[in-house]
Amino acid sequence: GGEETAAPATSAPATTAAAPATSAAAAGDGTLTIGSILPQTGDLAFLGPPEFAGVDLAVEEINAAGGVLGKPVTKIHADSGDAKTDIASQSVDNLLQQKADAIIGAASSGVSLTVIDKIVNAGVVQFSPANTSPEFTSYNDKGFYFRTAPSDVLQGRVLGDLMIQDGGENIAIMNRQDSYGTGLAAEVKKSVEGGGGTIAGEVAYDPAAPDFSADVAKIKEANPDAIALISFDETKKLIPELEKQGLGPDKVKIYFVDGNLADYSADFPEGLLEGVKGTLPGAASEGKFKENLLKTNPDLKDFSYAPESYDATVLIALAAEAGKDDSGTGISKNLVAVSKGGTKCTDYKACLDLLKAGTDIDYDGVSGPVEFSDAGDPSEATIGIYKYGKDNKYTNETYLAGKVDG
Amino acid sequence: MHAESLPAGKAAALKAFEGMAAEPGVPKPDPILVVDNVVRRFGGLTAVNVKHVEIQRGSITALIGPNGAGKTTFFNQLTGFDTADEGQWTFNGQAMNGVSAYKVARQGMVRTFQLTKALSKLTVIENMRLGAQSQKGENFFRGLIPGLWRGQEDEITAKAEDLLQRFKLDAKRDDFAGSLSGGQRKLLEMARALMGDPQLVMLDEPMAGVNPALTQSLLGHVKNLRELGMSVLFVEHDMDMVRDISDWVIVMAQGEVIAEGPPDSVMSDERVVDAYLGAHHDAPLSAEEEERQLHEAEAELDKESTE
Amino acid sequence: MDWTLIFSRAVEAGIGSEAIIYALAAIGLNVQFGYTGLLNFGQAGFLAIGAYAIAVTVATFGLPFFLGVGIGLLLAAVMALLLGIPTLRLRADYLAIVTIAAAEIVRLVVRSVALSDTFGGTDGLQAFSGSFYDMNPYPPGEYGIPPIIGFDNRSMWVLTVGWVLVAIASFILFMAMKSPWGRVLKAIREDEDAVRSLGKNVFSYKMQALVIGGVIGSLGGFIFALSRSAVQPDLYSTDLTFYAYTVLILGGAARILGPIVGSMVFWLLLIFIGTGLENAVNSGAITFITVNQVGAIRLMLVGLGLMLLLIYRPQGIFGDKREISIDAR
Amino acid sequence: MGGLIFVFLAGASTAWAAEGEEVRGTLRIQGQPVAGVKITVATDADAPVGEATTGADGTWKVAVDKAGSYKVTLDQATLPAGKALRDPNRGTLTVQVFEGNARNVLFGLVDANAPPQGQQGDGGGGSSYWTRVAQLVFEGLNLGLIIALGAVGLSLIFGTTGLTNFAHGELLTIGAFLAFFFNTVLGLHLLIAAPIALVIAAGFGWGQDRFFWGQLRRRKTGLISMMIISIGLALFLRALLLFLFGGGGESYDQYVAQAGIQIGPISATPKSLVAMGIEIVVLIAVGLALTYTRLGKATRAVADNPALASSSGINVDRVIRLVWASGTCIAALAGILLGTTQNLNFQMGQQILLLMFAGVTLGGLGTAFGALVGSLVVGMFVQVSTLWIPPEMKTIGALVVLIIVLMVRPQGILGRRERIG
Amino acid sequence: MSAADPNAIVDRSAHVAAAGNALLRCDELFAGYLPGVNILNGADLYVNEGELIGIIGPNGAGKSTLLKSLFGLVEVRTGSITLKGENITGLKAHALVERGVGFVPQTNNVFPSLSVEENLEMGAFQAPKKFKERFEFVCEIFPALKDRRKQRAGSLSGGERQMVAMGRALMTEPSVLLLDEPSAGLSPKLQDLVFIQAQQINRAGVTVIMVEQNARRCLQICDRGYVLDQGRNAYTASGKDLIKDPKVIELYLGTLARA
Ligand SMILES: Nc1ncnc2c1ncn2[C@@H]1O[C@H](COP(=O)(O)OP(=O)(O)OP(=O)(O)O)[C@@H](O)[C@H]1O
Ligand SMILES: Nc1ncnc2c1ncn2[C@@H]1O[C@H](COP(=O)(O)OP(=O)(O)OP(=O)(O)O)[C@@H](O)[C@H]1O
Ligand SMILES: [Mg+2]
Ligand SMILES: [Mg+2]
Repeated sequence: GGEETAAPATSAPATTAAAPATSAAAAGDGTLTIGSILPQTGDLAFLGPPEFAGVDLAVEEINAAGGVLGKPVTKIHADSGDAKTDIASQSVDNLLQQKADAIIGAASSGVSLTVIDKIVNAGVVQFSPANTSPEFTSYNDKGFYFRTAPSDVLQGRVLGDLMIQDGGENIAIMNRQDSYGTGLAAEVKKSVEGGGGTIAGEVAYDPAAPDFSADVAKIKEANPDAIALISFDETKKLIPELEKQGLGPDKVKIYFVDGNLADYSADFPEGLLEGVKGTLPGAASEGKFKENLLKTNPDLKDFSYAPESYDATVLIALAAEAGKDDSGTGISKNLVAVSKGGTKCTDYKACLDLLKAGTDIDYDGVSGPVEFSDAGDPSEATIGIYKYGKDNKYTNETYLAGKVDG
Repeated sequence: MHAESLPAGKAAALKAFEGMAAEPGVPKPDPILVVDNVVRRFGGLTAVNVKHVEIQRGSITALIGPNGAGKTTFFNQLTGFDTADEGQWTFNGQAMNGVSAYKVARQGMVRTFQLTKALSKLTVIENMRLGAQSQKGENFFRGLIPGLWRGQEDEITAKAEDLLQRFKLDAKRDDFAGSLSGGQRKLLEMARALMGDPQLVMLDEPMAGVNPALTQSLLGHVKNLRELGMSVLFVEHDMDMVRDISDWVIVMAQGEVIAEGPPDSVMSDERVVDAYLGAHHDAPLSAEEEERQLHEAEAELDKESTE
Repeated sequence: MDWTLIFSRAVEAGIGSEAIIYALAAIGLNVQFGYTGLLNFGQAGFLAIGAYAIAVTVATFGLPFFLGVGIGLLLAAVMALLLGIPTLRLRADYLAIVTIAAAEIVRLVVRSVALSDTFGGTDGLQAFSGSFYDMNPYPPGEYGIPPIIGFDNRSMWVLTVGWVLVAIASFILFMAMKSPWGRVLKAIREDEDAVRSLGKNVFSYKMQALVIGGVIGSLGGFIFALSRSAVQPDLYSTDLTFYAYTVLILGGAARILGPIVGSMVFWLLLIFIGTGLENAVNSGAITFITVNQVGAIRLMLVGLGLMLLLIYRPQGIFGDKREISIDAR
Repeated sequence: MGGLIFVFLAGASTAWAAEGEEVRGTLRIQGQPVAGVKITVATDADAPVGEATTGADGTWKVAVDKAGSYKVTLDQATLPAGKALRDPNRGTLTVQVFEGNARNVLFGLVDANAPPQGQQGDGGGGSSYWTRVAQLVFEGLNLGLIIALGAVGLSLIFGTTGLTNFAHGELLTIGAFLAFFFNTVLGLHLLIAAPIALVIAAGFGWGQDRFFWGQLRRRKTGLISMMIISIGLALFLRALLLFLFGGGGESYDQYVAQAGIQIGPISATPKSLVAMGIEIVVLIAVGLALTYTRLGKATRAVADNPALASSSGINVDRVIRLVWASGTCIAALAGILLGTTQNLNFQMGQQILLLMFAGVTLGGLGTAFGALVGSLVVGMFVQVSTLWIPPEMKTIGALVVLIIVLMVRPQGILGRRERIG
Repeated sequence: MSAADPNAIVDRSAHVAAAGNALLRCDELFAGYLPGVNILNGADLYVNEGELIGIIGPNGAGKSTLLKSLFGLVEVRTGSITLKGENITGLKAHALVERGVGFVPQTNNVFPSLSVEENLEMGAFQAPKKFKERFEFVCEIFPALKDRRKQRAGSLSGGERQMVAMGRALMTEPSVLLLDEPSAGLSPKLQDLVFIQAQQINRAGVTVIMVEQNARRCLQICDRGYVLDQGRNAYTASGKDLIKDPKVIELYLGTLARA
């Protein structure tokens, strides 16, 4: 994040509201209760399964390692719906009622913004694995909002530079018309233009549109030599449309981002995506972590935000353990500390042992090094660069770890 | 019937029409409605094409004509429910073309519909109350303070109940209008139109489907309107009724006014008989006479079909 | 399974801000649809206008809160006028589609990238409810009847203001619908031409209904925005209108208490089903579905519940069965 | 803005592996490297940092000693003859370099001899604009036909039963997923799966009326209540599809991502041409059947007045059931075609429901031909309006047209005014 | 209309006895629209083959309701209807059309969005082959329809609609014809025609049940007449007798036509 989004003049939404209900938050009830509001329904329903799996896996491992403060962690899953329904607000009420100490979610920045006040005013930690909007950096969250989500700034900059490096002169950006899409698109644009490239066309499309031919036609008119496709699941509609209008991956360089970097082997004919590149924040989620996730939910196809969800859960547990306090206030006070500055550890068990021995720890997770800025944003992240093969699956080319100074 | 036994209104009306030429477009001494060159076309069909017509104030005027002659369409033009292609007309000396329907009604020209429009989910009495003009409580803000309109409402209700009684609908007072029978709806609609104390009442086939015994008692009521100084213009196919109550008859065919005059002279007009009345035109009938005519007509038809 | 939780959540939702928001939206619809027969399917647009008026006035332009309220009411009335001029001549079912279209236009405009400096794009706006909560007379703490009902002081303030608004709106409508004014509206619902023939300015009455309903809807928008301390464009999509209709029909159209009770019952049931199911899965009482399917199943149950309610009580809770049977085809 | 530092991670081997801060790039023109061009780098304060000359492969790099903002200048005099900067004003770029990180810089070159705006066409070259217009008109037709196909069923059902069916979008989705089930899960070819799906959809439509809507009519449920019930049903069906098939997008096994073929200025996929053909045939067939066959007239009669239709000897229930069956079948066809040209998703039907309603309304409620005309207008405006408004707002175009047309013709394009009196 | 003198209600047993096995008979019908409110309160009716029956009565007496219940358009609560000995209570209207019954409703009796010709075609729905021939026949009776065969019925004048409605019922060549106020809204000339037609059709062997407010005319031509009041038969007798009954005249017929 950064200071580019200055806090609004009247930044305090609830300056006078009581600080977190002190009675509830005083010391916690001894059991760490982690709630989640992640999409089970709605536009982002496809993101739900990996995120839930990430949380589940983490809780499983935490409890296997002896839980938090000697007690197993309780998890409560709830639906966030999408921004069209007001389900999230309901779910939050539910979770608060069930004395959740921390809530993981939501996936969509828009949804998070509708519930953030409710959560932080209740003295509960909100921890999103997927919010990327810069809004949260400066949001008056009373110190209760955190995220492991990759920053738009980082990914956008890497992607823009990558496109320049590959010789993209006339670059077009197609992005979802939502906070994720527009935010990331802005960063990519900044990066491309800063490196001497030209943005030939920019199209923000409505993800709910019945078809994207007009959007692609507009891109086509701009005659780009590279296209950054900032989208989610609509990619499955966009790629065929691009192909149809003669802008397929064989003719134009196409770049994916974290929202659509997925395994398309079942969706597209062989070779279609060959050569497409993409960026994905987070360290390798391949290997063991993926295997473990699949054990938790064998149906998983995509793994987007699973590492972030996993890390969020582990961090919350560690923070509670570090402060010997499972209340929201306790967790919020210790989250920054366990994320940086200390002995590095990469799994809960190891970290727990260090904590028990009184050592200051620095948790490095599966999504990256995870170091929180004071605003609760990750100040360090790993961005991977991937490339699709003939089989429409992506493989890693390289990883880069970047640091954002508060 | 003797002249001196006539009620004042009827006498006045008869006097007004006395000696008037029975020809289309004839000027009246005190017209309430004057119509000039009203034309309405539907595609290729000219449904209404009225050159000049005047309606005498304080009289009961019948508008007759074959089915599809354009009577209802003519009503629609005059009352602002449809826009005429050409023409102008004045009501009480005021130009009325292009005036919207509700203003026409406020001016005192109230119509009923041939195909009834009962307000189904309002009770009969509410239907009636609705008919009253310039109600204080029909303004949103004044409506919020019952004190402002209670008094008027009571008057309206009393008047409505009185009318309902006369129209034999008092038993249905608190039923939904939607549950009335076809004839009852006609009655309700007519009674409702009278709630507004109109100057000119325009009735489109008011008695079609109404039980004859009731028709008869209603005729008295219509006649009474004339005594109260209202003018009545009505469309009707029931010649007995036309003969009984109308002071003047206007005949339309194919959109044009083809004849005008007192009932008896119009009904003996050859063209009217041809176009409209058919065999059934001599009046009044005795039961035997009626039967005889029926047989005649039948025989004629038999003959035609055997030819 | 935690039955206390389930009941408590259901009861809270039944009297909570959701119930207020939908009650206000449905009261507006009741004026328009229930009494006047205007099939306004764009109520979400009016709520959006109310919500965004406060948010934009305060968050974007830094102007006082009450000015936002005033602007909201004014804009809702203006929107009703604008919408009414072209549409009130239309048949009811045409009106429905046009109003959906208008509400969608409002939503698409406030969420557009081009205007995101003003409206905040898809993220919407936050940080505008400070002055509202500054007026909160409740000191911090928990209020309610433990263990079933418990609200914090912020919620209490929203609820107080909200229910007072509901009560005021309902009382005004109660008086208005008893008056001859209300009679004209009901008559228009049945047959406009007949009403016109009786000398009533039908257009003006319909417009009044549209404006009043819209303004009441915008009150719902205020509560929506303030209770969440955020506005978000997609919350004001057609689904909101649909649910508001459901609430109205559930309670009984053309009944003063219909929308209020409808809204309370709707939310009570919705949350009861939702929380119950969620709790059952989370607590392991139900094992054959996974968390990922809970949302879907809950929506299925909501849909099913909605259908069953209307099938077995088509006139709603307060409706009159006789009225329903008059116009059945 | 915080500084961004990239740290080299193990395993990386590409050009990304930067040991220190540097500015670098590759000079190319139409993919061919350009050698021998001088590039200088200076600090923000114009203190020279270093310079480089592009190599045979076009690459150059200049190391800088710390993160910060640098001015990178291409010496235009050293460019080979006939080559020039595309934008001569951009001979000097200010770039941000971050700690431990290389920054790629690009200078766009053109053939100076080539006509200006030649190959790029980014100056709004006329021909590419008109290509786009043509493409959009084609897409408008394409979308309009799909909407029309969905709308015809909607209009038929509305026409005969008076039901505003908000669950109609889900009928499209169900059709698409039925075909998906046979195609992807059971492995039948789409050309076999689709007809099976259509038959099942027709049966589903029939059953829906037989066991659901018909029962409601019998109970004399009001039309508004039925409309709300349809909202409930839509919710239910959508959630059911989410439950069964998940939230992600799916596609059929065949005809995925076909490459476009060029027809004049228009690029189209063969499958969408075939789909449009099917749509046109079905629409015309439905229209003719409604106008000229006895059963078609009977549906209109039932629409007008069910009691009278019954009195004329028409089995009203059977006609309505038939309408449901065929309406659902047509909707399913629309769904399948939408699925082949777009993608399958549990919300796909809902996403075009508003457009279908707009089409039906625009054309004139209850007239099947009106639905066709209205839908084409809607489809056309959705696509063509993107010439003037951002695509994200493209539905606004269609909706505004809807409002404007209804202002002029309150009964819709093909609707007819009712007689008063 | 005030309640008919209960004593005037015909002796049921005599009526039932007379009914015998009439072509169409209904016994003690109770029917209505709203739950709990009966419009028909035990109406009886029988028609012998080839008879022309007239039903008169005040507005709201239930005449239309009676016809509609006979025709399966209103739910019969108790009582039975038999046609040619077959119990047809509760049968749907279209099933009755199959059995040769035709019906002209009082209101909403055309399909507004269909053309005149299509309206008539719907009348011949179950016998499409006969359409041409019957169409000619109907056009002969109502020549006005022939000119307007392509016009939408919704835009027809009231009388023209009535013609279409009559014409539609005549398309089926029914063996029993139920007419609900067929002459309403027609010009005197056409009214004559309707009554003559009704009589002619009847002479051709069709059983006709006619509800009329043009009561005098109706009773003149019918074999037997029923006076319905408040959902029950108040009087029944031959048409000629009814027309002369002073009580019937006072309560139902009025004296206008012979002022
Ligand atoms: N909206 C319309 N479109 C087309 N033709 C119409 C329309 N309205 C009326 N007509 C035609 O205009 C002519 C006049 O109709 P109108 O209803 O005025 O007749 P009328 O004199 O009232 O007849 P009736 O006595 O049968 O009620 C009729 O032939 C009718 O078919
Ligand atoms: N659709 C309906 N819903 C409720 N009640 C009805 C309905 N139709 C008729 N009624 C009631 O049934 C009673 C009888 O109506 P019906 O139409 O049978 O009378 P009718 O004898 O035909 O009168 P008319 O001569 O006026 O046509 C009426 O008083 C009316 O209250
Ligand atoms: Mg760390
Ligand atoms: Mg009747």
